[in-house]
Amino acid sequence: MIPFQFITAFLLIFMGVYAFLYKRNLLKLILALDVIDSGIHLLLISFGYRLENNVLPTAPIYTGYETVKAPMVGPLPQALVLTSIVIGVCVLSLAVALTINAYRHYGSLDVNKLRRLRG
Amino acid sequence: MNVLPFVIIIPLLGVFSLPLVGLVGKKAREAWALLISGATLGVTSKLLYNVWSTKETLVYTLGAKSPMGQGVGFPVRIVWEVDLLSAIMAFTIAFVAFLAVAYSIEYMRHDTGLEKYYVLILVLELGMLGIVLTGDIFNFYVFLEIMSIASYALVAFRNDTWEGIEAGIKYMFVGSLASSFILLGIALLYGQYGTLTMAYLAEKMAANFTLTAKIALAFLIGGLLFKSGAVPVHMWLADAHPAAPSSISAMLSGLVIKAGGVYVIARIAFSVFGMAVNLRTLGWVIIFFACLTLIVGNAMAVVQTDMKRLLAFSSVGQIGYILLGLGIGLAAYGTKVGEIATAGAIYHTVNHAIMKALLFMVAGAVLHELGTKDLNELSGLAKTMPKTTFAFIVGAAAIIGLPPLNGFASKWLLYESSALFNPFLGAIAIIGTAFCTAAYIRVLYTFLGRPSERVMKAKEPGMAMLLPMFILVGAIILMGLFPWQISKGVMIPAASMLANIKGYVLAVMGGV
Amino acid sequence: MSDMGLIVKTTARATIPLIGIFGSYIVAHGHLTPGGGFQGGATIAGAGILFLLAFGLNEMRKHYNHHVYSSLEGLGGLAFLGVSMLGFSVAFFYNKLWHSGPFFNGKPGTLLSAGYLPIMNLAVGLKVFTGLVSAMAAIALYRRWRE
Amino acid sequence: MNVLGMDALIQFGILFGVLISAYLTITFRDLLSAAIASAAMSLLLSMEFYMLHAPDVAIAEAAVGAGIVTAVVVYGIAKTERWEREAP
Repeated sequence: MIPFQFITAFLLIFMGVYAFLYKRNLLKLILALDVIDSGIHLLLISFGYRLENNVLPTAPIYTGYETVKAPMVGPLPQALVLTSIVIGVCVLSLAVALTINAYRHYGSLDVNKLRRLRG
Repeated sequence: MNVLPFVIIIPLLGVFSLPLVGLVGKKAREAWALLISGATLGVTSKLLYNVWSTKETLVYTLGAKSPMGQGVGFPVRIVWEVDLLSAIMAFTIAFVAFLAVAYSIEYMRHDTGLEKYYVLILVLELGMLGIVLTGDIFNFYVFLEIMSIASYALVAFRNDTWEGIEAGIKYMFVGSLASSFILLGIALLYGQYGTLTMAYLAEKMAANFTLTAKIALAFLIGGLLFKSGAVPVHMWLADAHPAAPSSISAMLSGLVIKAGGVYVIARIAFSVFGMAVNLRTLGWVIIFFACLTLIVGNAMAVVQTDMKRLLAFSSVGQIGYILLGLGIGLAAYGTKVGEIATAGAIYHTVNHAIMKALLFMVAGAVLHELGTKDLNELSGLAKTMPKTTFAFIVGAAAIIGLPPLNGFASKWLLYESSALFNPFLGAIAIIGTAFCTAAYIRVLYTFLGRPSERVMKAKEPGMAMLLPMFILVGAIILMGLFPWQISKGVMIPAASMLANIKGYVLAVMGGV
Repeated sequence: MSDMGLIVKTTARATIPLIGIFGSYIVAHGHLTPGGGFQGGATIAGAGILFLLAFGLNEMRKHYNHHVYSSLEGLGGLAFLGVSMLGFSVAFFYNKLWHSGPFFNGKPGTLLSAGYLPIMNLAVGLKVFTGLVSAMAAIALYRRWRE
Repeated sequence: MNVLGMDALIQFGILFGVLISAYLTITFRDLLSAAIASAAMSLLLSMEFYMLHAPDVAIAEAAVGAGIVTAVVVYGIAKTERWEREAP
């Protein structure tokens, strides 16, 4: 059952990169970055969810403070994904702010219109 | 008292307290930013002295009962790991950042939104310091993003001009894609090996090097080449660096592409993948990109008419030299040539940070006084701004590599090692320098030419702008007086500590 | 974007306090149940954004002061840094309050436990809430571009 | 085994929904619809994170992905324009 998540994650990353390369609308590019990040998050979380001897692992926070009996999910990738989500929302807010500014200057959201600088 | 955590604590304190201090007044805010960056400089110089005098890798484990020293045991906690290369980088970062803050007090006086500006410049410094200190690969990603977000915002800081916005958007989208690639590489490494501490990762990787790790290495190197502005993907750099305010351009060109790009390539190639991957192949891959970068960057610099754009392309070219040294150091790992090349790369990193910061500050002074950076309108600047022109001459001579200045020593190390390694590479390096010389001679010719009317009305910038420039001039001349002492005493040990992969791993794992 | 209709306003009036209470619960119980400073702060900020969307920018201006919010954000950060410095005699980020603090050292699993973690959650929650609301207000304050 | 199969079935459904909404996110020409599809993707993804026993991440993804990100993007659309222009 684990392959589902991996396949989905790689498809999400692939779709995001495709949209990033072939779309020209700035807000669409921002959404494409969001899709790429979601794919990486799903990949990381599924790395932490290891199936051992056909027993489903549980999160330590569900079982309370007494000794954990079932195998634990990896807590490290969850911390990583949380951090990554925080970073993602920062980047996204900044990108939207810049996009609004660019629209004020160029009157368009088209990437190809942003060609006034040479190079 | 251990100084290592203060390198992060002091800028963090500055960042958090700046909104509160800003309520007092404008002057208090500037003084506080200057004080914080000065204190960081002091702490990093102490750190550099400590590491240099003991020649040992410092390890600091966050939140542990005994943070210092060896033997992390079960490596889950975040580790800060400082060897001589990290300490040198940290000192350079704090030095240039301090001067940039001092410079921007006068340079940015007429801008609005300065409370954000000083917060962002300290965040940028914090991110770079974190990158060079950390020994944990995800913590590195976090600091990289802190640095990147601050620099996106600073490039687009003047959001009433289309130039800044366009450059900021290009930089931001390219940089975010590169960051996603780096995160994907880190995720694959975690999925394969189940750890994120660099040293433990290196140990596990040496035992079992799989295809997944190779793919992860490709993603990491690709993303980092994006970030450092190597040639196939250098276009954002030539837009972003000229569009930023000049004090920020000095930091972006001098520090960001090195701390976030070249330093991390060196750290990952040597310390993480060093024991597993075939270093010769990896080295040749980096050499390939380096030669491309070197030729294209310097050649493009010749044809520019915009002064800051010329400097930005020159930065691309100089990154080529640094990558060349690094690549030879990897390809000739374990030999004397490799050590010299790595030392040359480290030395050139420091030198280029100082020189390019000086040159961008000069460009900023010209822009501040004359309102233009078009080279066609700047002829005869030497008549009305002699001190600024003198600073520019020193910086240009140093970046070309004239003997009495600091650029000569590092470039000589690079020429020597590349010629010994493969004469063809030496020839390419010389060709790059020829282009570089042409570009700077052209600017000098303009400055010393017949004065135009517009230039005659100019005057020297104020003392607060001249002083940081002359401190950098002094640093260039001082480092030029003792080139071989510095390279023997500091750079060669740094290179040998970087090449000593086992030592880096053992410092954390405690001889397991 | 101006304010919305009566139905949205009435619903928002009813739900904003509930969202705020839920977010505060997530922040306060961060060390016991899933969640923590960031999640709770983002949830409360969601309430703020709902306010902004439902009542419009003019109403928001009456309740939003940029200086207050950025100062509070700085205070949250300083509190985080200060708490992480408490155990500095041992190590940066060492949990000094655990086992030896005046409070927050109760039986594990109760609210007053886990040393410095509840304080950190509060600090992070404050910082995230103020930061996200400030960012949202900054974006909303842009004038619409016209030809 | 029964529990395992049930679990797998639910996850399969959720992931299928994630893929569909991601596809819609990148293909809709109406940016508002794309933003809503992205919110749906985040919501389904947070369910999937819950199924994978990552409750912290699930809460964060729901609060951020479905709440704040959507609001920010919708504000961006309100300040600019709603339709992605056709390729010339």
